[in-house]
Amino acid sequence: MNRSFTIFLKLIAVFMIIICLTGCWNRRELDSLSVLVGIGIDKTDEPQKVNVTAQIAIPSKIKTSGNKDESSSSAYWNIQYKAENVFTALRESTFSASRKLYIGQNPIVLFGEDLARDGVQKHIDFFLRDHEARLNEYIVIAKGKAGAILNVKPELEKLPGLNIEKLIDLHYATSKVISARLMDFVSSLASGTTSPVAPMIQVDGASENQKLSMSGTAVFKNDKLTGELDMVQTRGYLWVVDKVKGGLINTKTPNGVICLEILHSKSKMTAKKKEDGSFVIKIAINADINAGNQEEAYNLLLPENISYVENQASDTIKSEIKASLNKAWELKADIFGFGEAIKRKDYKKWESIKDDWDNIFPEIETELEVAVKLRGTGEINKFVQPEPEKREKNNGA
Amino acid sequence: MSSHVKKVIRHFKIQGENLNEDNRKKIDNRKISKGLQNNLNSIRRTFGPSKDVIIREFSFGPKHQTKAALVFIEGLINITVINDNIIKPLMYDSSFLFNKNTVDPSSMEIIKSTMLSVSDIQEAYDIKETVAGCLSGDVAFFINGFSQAFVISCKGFEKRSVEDPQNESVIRGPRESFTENLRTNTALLRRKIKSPALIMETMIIGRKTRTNICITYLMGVASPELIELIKRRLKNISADAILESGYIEQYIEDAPFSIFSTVGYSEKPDVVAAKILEGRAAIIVDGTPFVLTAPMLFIENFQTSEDYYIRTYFASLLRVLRFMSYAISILAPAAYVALTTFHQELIPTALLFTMIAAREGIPFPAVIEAGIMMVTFEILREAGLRLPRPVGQAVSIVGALVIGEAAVTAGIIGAPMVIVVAITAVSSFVIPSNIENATILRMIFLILAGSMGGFGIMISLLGLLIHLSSLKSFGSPYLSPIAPIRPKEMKDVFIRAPLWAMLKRPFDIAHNDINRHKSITIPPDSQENKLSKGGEST
Amino acid sequence: MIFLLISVFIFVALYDIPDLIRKKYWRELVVFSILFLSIFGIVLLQFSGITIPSPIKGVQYILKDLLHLNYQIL
Amino acid sequence: MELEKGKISATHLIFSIGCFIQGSTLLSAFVISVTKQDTWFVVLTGFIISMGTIGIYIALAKMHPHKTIIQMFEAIFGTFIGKIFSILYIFYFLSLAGLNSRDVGNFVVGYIMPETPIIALLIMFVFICSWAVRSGIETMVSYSFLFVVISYIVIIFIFLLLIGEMNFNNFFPAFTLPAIKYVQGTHIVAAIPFSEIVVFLMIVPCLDNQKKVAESFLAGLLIGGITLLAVIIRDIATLGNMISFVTLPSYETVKLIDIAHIITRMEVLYAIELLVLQFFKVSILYYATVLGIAQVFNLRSYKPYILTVGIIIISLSIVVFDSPMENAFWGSTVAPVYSSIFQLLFPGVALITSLIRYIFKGIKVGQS
Repeated sequence: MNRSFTIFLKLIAVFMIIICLTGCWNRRELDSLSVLVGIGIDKTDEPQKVNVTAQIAIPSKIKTSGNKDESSSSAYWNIQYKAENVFTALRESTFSASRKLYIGQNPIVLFGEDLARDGVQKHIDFFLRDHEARLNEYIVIAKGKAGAILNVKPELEKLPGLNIEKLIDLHYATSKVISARLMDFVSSLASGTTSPVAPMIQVDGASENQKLSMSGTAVFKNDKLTGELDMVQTRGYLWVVDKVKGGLINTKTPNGVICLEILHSKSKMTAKKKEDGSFVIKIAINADINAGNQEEAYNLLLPENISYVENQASDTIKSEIKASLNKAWELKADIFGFGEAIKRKDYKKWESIKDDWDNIFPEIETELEVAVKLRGTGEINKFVQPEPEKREKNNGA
Repeated sequence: MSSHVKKVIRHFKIQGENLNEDNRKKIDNRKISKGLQNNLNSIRRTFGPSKDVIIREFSFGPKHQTKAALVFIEGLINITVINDNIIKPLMYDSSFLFNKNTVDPSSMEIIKSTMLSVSDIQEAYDIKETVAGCLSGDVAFFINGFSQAFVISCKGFEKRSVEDPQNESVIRGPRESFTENLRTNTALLRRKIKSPALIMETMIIGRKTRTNICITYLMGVASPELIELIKRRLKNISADAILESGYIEQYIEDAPFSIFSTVGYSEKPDVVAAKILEGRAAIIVDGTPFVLTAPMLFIENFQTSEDYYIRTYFASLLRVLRFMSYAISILAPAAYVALTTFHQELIPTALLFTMIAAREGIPFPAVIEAGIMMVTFEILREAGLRLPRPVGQAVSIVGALVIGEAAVTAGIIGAPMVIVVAITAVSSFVIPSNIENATILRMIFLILAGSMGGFGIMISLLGLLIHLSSLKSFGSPYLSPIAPIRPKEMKDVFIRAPLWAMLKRPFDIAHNDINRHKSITIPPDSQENKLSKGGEST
Repeated sequence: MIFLLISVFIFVALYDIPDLIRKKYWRELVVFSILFLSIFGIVLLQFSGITIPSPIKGVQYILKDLLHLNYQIL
Repeated sequence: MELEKGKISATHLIFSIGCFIQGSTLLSAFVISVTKQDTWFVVLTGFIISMGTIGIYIALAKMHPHKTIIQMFEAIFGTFIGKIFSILYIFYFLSLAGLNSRDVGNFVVGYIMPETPIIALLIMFVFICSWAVRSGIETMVSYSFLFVVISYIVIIFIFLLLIGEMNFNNFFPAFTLPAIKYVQGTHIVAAIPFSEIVVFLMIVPCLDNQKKVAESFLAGLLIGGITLLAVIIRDIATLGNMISFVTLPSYETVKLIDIAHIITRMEVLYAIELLVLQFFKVSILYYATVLGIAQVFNLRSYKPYILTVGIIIISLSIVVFDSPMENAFWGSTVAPVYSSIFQLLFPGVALITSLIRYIFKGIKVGQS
């Protein structure tokens, strides 16, 4: 029993363990995967069944190397399956798909409008539970059928699913589209008072040159779709929840319309308690803007003109917010999280009014404070035209 | 059971050797007799039929009546010295030496002090000593009528001159390297460290090869226990042959079954000098340009001499780069296999599509694919190294074409795998001293990654960590400044701090004289500021 | 599977016992044998399909159902 | 008759204790499911409470220098009663080792490789731990610093990446739960990560400078406490009200990292950290079990028992719970009580007994 024997035993142990473990459980080669790049869920005629459209990427067709035959065929395959729930549908689609569906890279989950009206929570649960699915998938509500949305072939991208993801990623450009991750959506659901929201998407155009476009925001009451905000109301909503990251404001001035670009904004929503015990929601917004386009000469070098433009812009913002508030009141859906604000402010009071919140919310008072600052005029500081004195001369001549 | 059998076998072996050596010992232990022919016969019998042993008999003294003989081995000695400084003075100028027919013991002393114009002469009293002297390049000088002989040192065999280092090339730094000659090597070290505290102790190891070995260390800096330990281990070597320092390394290292070497080596005198100055001991072996240094820490693989010659920022960057490339060289294929076969959710979507497209239609699973590529690469590397240089080039070109182009186009190997293996290969060359262990580790990691994915990789990394931190090299923990942690020595691990900031030697090696600097040196610029300020005030 | 299990136990015995015998650690050998054989028995039962009660559940029963020292989950 | 000849420095003890506590921080769901967004407060109170229990350990270690907790009990209560306590402690360490290995198994099976049999994972994990234990305490603690540094780097890195996701409104409304929940939460925090360092009373005799016991324990507790607090604050701020729904809050938090779709999928960091820290924790508990067995039976070596105890740990962690749900129930309701018996009750009784002996008999028990 010398040292080398011990070493020998150790080696045997290691090999034994390795041999035992070459069961290779869970091993999937890359070419045995079918990567999902979008899931659409629709209502069917049968009450207990959903129609799931799974979009599978075909990687070998994504990289087209100038081959004309390949570029004509699409780089994805939409497989549809009807089943009791999403999980069953995805599993049972292996009846017709030769590779197991892989959800780990899925960027979006689309719900059809009809299905959303009936409630989405029972379909979302799978995405939270599955170990491969991620909490930052986007939730999108389709106007019409979700399956139809996934069938629209985009021009710039190869895969419709990734196309929709990029459309949502661009929400900061206008701030008229929202982005709702699974996480945000579920977090709202869990709060009990805040209504979840999700972007809506629709198909424009006739069958030949169809394109997708984002259109407003779907508002949920609990997990059921109740109404929608249009683009303007959407931005009003985003102002309140401090998610405006960019976008344009067109403002009227005495000399034509001026288009202002939002550089950045910061908003703060707090609940204040009045003497009589009711609450006021105070929304304070600070926005920095920049002149982006001017139609006629309006001198932005003059202080009074600057403050005029700023006031105009803040009025526009206020009107946008009011539009969204009115819509939310009308739907009785607290999309802004006013309830949460009150809860943070006075938990005991909140406990007493919690059950009656649906009735209190439409009556709630709000205070708007919008401070807009014009931060620049771009690369030129005046409307390009002859200098005033020259113009007078020219006029005189 | 097996140990018993071994013991018996060992017993027989030893007896057999004793029998063999008994005859020889009879001759060896013989004292030098007064009769010259007796001595020469003993010598002849010892060397047997070897033709390179030259016995030159001549006579000198008054009337040339004193018989004498020189015994040496051709090729090991400097023939001019023998001709001009031994034979010539004796034959021409020795007539006054001896009184007629008297053999006076004092005349031996006279010959030594007045006739032989060579520097190193020793007296020998038995045959064994003279034989040993002859074998190491000395000349044995027997005189009829004296029971002693001279062993005159006039070594003069062919040796290589000091050349550029072959393996450790540098951009900046000394270009000399050790040679096969022990004395040249010790001289190279002496020229670097001109201190009497640099001790060079010699030993002869190897019953047959009788290789000269020199233990070099800095007295007062190297810990006495370390030197004691090294000497003890060297004395325990009972091997018959020491042909290269690698032999010594395997006999004295702490962990012979580890894939990591716990004895360092270098062929550059400046590297060895730096290690001696940090409190290590160097073992110079005659016949090889590779000098061993001990103890060796894992971190030494990542430190090169050049790090200390160039500026600190770039040196630190290189350090980090070396750690990264070591990590890549052991982990890249395993990580690739684990990612593509177990954890696809960790690959970004666009990259995943590219990888799937590349793998489409590949017949092997990713592990096998990686294994094939790695084995092919190792074969190519070995072939390129061993073949004569021009053919080696051809081999690598053919290999690159076969692997890089043909295999991918034929759809046997995926292109990403080629990239991964290529990166692995290139990064394994960054640290040549780690190639051995990196190759083995890569294989182990690949197998575990193939069966258990990331969990397997983590388990094997933990195993690696345990193994590394349980290793010791001559009493110093192998992973020293990292585990056990020595916060002050982190200046020379992931970064290389300026030399004036590295005040201390590594604690685990030089704990009895830890200070590198005599006093705390301030950075040069602040010293100058002080000077200039002083100048202004006066 | 049983074969694998037995070979694992044989390996453990081969690995640890010779050292004890060589050093003449007889008391250690007795403790080792008791420990080794009992766990061998338990694992063998476990592998042949008999449910081994969890000791932690036993503790849970004592603390929760007998002594009522637990917190309530809500 | 020294069982363990290794000597460890105070620095290593500090970082080992810190690393040991960090091992539990990633599995914080037990307490989060109870106190939700107020968990940060519970961590602070738990920290303060456990300073008290650690005071007991320090006092015991000071009164009985160069003794492990098992030798202490034999010195205090005599051989027979001492051995009963010792066997209970061995069971405690063993059960903790089993539970923690099971946590690793549950994580890997539940989140990374669901089709893998848990026994395969446990065999590998415990094999690695047994390797560590065999290499001796000196080696085991030597990489603690590395682990602490790695986990701090990972935590800071993740914190920076998640700053955009954090919303500090998630901490409000604060203190709305019934008071019993805070008591329960404090108890869980004090019992499950913090006071588990009672196991280090098995290692303290190896400390080269026995005067530094108190500093080492408190500094280690601080390292672990800061980590736990940082992780809890990060998770609450990021996940908000979702935190009480998810099974592993830290894991889901890390999964949310997404910076421009480029820096994303960082959960691998969490998995690495969990494995490394749990490896350290289990190997310390494993070592304590093996050393305890050797000391109870007055054996001259603990090394022969390592593999056998390893098999016990594997077998225990397979039978211990049928599912993670049972584990979670145990963790948030019974485990704090169970742990407190060994963390507070027994050491407290031991301390009082030895104090009484010290006062009345005027002899120091430690000197026997």
